[in-house]
Amino acid sequence: MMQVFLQNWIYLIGAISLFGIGLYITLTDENIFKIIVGLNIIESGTNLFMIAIAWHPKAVMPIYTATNHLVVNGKVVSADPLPQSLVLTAIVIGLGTTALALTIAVKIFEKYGTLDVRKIKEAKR
Amino acid sequence: MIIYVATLVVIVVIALALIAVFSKKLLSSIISMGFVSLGVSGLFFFLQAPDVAITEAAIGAGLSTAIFVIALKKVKKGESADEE
Amino acid sequence: MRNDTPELVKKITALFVVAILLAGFFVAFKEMPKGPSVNVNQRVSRLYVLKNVQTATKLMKSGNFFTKGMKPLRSDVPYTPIVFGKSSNLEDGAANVVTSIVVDYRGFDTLGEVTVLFLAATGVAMLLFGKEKKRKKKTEPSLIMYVGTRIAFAVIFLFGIYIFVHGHLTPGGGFPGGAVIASGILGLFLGKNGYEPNHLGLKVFESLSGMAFVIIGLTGLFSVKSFLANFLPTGTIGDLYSAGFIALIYIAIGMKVGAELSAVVNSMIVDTEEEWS
Amino acid sequence: MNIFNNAALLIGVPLLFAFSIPLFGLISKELAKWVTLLTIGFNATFSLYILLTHKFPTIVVMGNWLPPFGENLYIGPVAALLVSLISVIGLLIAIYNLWAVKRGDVIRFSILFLMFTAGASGIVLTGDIFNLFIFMEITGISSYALAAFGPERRALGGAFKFLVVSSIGSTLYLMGVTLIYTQLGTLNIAEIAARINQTTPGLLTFAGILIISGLAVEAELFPFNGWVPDTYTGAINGVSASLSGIAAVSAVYALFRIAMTVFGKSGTYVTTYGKIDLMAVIAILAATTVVIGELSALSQKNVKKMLAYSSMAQMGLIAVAFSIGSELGVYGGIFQLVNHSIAKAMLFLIVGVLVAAGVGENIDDFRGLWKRNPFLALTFSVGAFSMLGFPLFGGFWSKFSIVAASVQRGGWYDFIIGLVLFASVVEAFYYLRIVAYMFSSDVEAPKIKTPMIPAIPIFILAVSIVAIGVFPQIVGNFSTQAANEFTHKMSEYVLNVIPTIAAH
Repeated sequence: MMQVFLQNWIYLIGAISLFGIGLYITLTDENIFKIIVGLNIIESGTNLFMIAIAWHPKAVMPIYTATNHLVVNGKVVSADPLPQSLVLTAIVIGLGTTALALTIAVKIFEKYGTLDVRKIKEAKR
Repeated sequence: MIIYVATLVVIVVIALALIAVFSKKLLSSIISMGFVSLGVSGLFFFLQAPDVAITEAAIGAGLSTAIFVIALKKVKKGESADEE
Repeated sequence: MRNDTPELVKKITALFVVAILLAGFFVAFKEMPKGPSVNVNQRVSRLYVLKNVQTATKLMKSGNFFTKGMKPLRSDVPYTPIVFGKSSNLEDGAANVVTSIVVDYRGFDTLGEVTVLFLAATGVAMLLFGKEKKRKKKTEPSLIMYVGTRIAFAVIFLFGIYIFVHGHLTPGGGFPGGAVIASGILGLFLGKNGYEPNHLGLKVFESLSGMAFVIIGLTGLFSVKSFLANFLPTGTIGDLYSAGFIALIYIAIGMKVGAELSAVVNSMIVDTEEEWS
Repeated sequence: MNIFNNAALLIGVPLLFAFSIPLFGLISKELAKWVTLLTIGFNATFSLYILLTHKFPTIVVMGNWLPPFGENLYIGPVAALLVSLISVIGLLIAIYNLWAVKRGDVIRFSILFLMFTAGASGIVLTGDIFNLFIFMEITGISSYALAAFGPERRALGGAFKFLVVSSIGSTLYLMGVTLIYTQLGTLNIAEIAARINQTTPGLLTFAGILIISGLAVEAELFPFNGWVPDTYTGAINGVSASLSGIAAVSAVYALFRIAMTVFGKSGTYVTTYGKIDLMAVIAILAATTVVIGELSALSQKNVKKMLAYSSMAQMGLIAVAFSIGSELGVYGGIFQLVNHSIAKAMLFLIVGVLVAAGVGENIDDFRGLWKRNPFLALTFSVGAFSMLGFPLFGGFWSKFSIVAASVQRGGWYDFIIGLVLFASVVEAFYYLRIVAYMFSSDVEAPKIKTPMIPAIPIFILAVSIVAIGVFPQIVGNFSTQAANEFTHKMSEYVLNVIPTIAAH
């Protein structure tokens, strides 16, 4: 019983908690670096969610090897490979966004001398 | 059985994310974010996605944390230069 | 959010937004197939796993829609269950199904993804563009560090190449391979103050590997009449020389990603001074 | 199903040259800008060829895998029209950039601008819901970097805000796509559109809300548009022009491709599946956007900020027009989109020329411009008249058909008549104020020379505004076909991509 509940829900709960925590920090925090950390945590949550919907308890990994059979009696038993490939894409895009955001943050620090969003807004131009 | 281990990992990951949120020091926030990525990459192994797990470990946990630390170092250098 | 919003109001608003989202997700999750009821046989990915469009077409016929009149892409291959190391002349010969989706069935996505990384590296370099500052004197890393990172770099570099050359057989591929190589180069930066990679070489390498990807795609367009189409024989599943152009593209991606990420690391590490004149 | 695979060159050629620009840059800085210009020129020529020889509707198969298996591009009347619009405006802004962008890292700026245009065309062309996300990110990442470019430090704050909001938006979009995938197991827009009634209502509603809010970030609709004023004001003028004339076009297209084709029913008035009517939600959000945008624009002293708020309001007006859901409404929306894109790009370019000549950004600085430079004053007035919908200029016809559409629809959609009139009156107030300032002659100041290169795109855009105003059928014919495609999804879009799906 417990096991079935966990199989159904634990990864989804984990993914959504990460998403919520990341969104909360992004919306409330004043420090630019913290905001980027929040974006990264949101990213992780999304990735976990997408992998979780591809999985079922009897899944095998989607790679043909000598002992790993993906198709049994004409039915596919492996984990869904499509969301996995989408997540590969999403991870790399996340890295790109993070690198650009950090660069802008460094430049902001060079020009304003602070990382605090409120102080940046107060400084006119 | 493995689901219980996964549950434990999920709880640890959420705790680390909370540390990343509420920690006052930027460095510890960044490091725990790296560990969140690492934990998530461990969960990908449980979820039968070795490709994604390797990529997340190399890119999400490794390089992205490294870039964070480099950027932080640049900012910290500027801060100490201002104080002088 | 405005500056004058009190801290508490801001936090409560954020909590409210997050709570609404969580409630919405809860509703959606209750209606979503999850855990044991996830069935890959109802999704389009089964066609990618079966690696044979004729059977796929048959499966779709027995399903409920849209098969009438649709021609299989390669009807010359009769479907037999795939046996590792023996089945040959499959529609797509990669043993790693994720790889075959990433590079072949949905290769256009991957081209876009490489472009995103390229644009991010370009943007980072553009924003940090300027004259190089003179470094302050720092403590020089010890000789052991210097020699050690150089030796480690060779090993890491080889490992990265291994990862992306075997992308169609084992977990891994161009992206982690490139990231591994970039982390080796990061080690070189840490090992010596003022380490500089060969900028011209890096730039040329970056351009050529990206162009290689597009040129492979265009070759497909002019030889098989479709952009990014496989124009090489697919071989036997499980062999190193199998899966047609997947290996070629993954090598291009690996080199591209390695070069891009090294460029990002390089432009982040080097201190620059802006000049607008 | 017509297949025209060579149209993949619309994406492939810009990519090839974007990757090779660093090599050209080794030879000379100027060469990089010219390569960008020629590549966008190729795109403009090719897309105009597709539009004018009526090659559409056609699909482009990627990787030799037919649509539900692999990815495809779809070139219908809407896509053909909007890709031509995007690449022509991109071409004109690239000509302007030849003159304007001389300092800083010009080579990388050219790469980012080229991929910005190509990514926007990709959003319009693609037929796959995840591929749309990739192109959103390509456009997004290049526009964050472009918006942060420039010597002024205010650019950075705007770019960072844009980055954060837009990344959260694209994550929400991705979540929505994944939720739909769990039930339908496919990512092809046509297949999802045909099978959308097989999903459960709660999940569909929530996925719809997530996707719409993700796309609304770049389409500048109300709760997600806090980034607009800062980003537009901070960025250099060529970038503001392209954000408003290129990115917004593709974002609105994506928003309504999803809202009408995927979530909508096929019929005269498009309503949506799920528990709440998404089109009504969009109508309310868009109406709020119009009111807020116009009122904020009214109180601005800075011309760029005023144009930014005006741009926001115009996007709201376009979204309202689409959300009426009838053929006439979509006709008006697309027409308005074309007009807005041309006029707003031109206004930003004119401000760019003026700022470079030493005139300030404030409204007071525009006093007596007619004496100082008649060409710029005249073209600015043409753009302003088109924005506020003066007869004989492009904007008149589109606003007219939006009003006609809401009369035709009736019911509570009647408020749109009032909304359009309100918007026109407020716009008249703040645009005519500038025009009046320009023609008032109480200021004596030195004359401004018109630089040759940026005068070309400004002149072309001004002429096209007047041409559309006098001969509305230039755009009108294509808009009619486009409206037909948007409202009759099963007989037009879905069948053109997957002809056999009707057997269901």
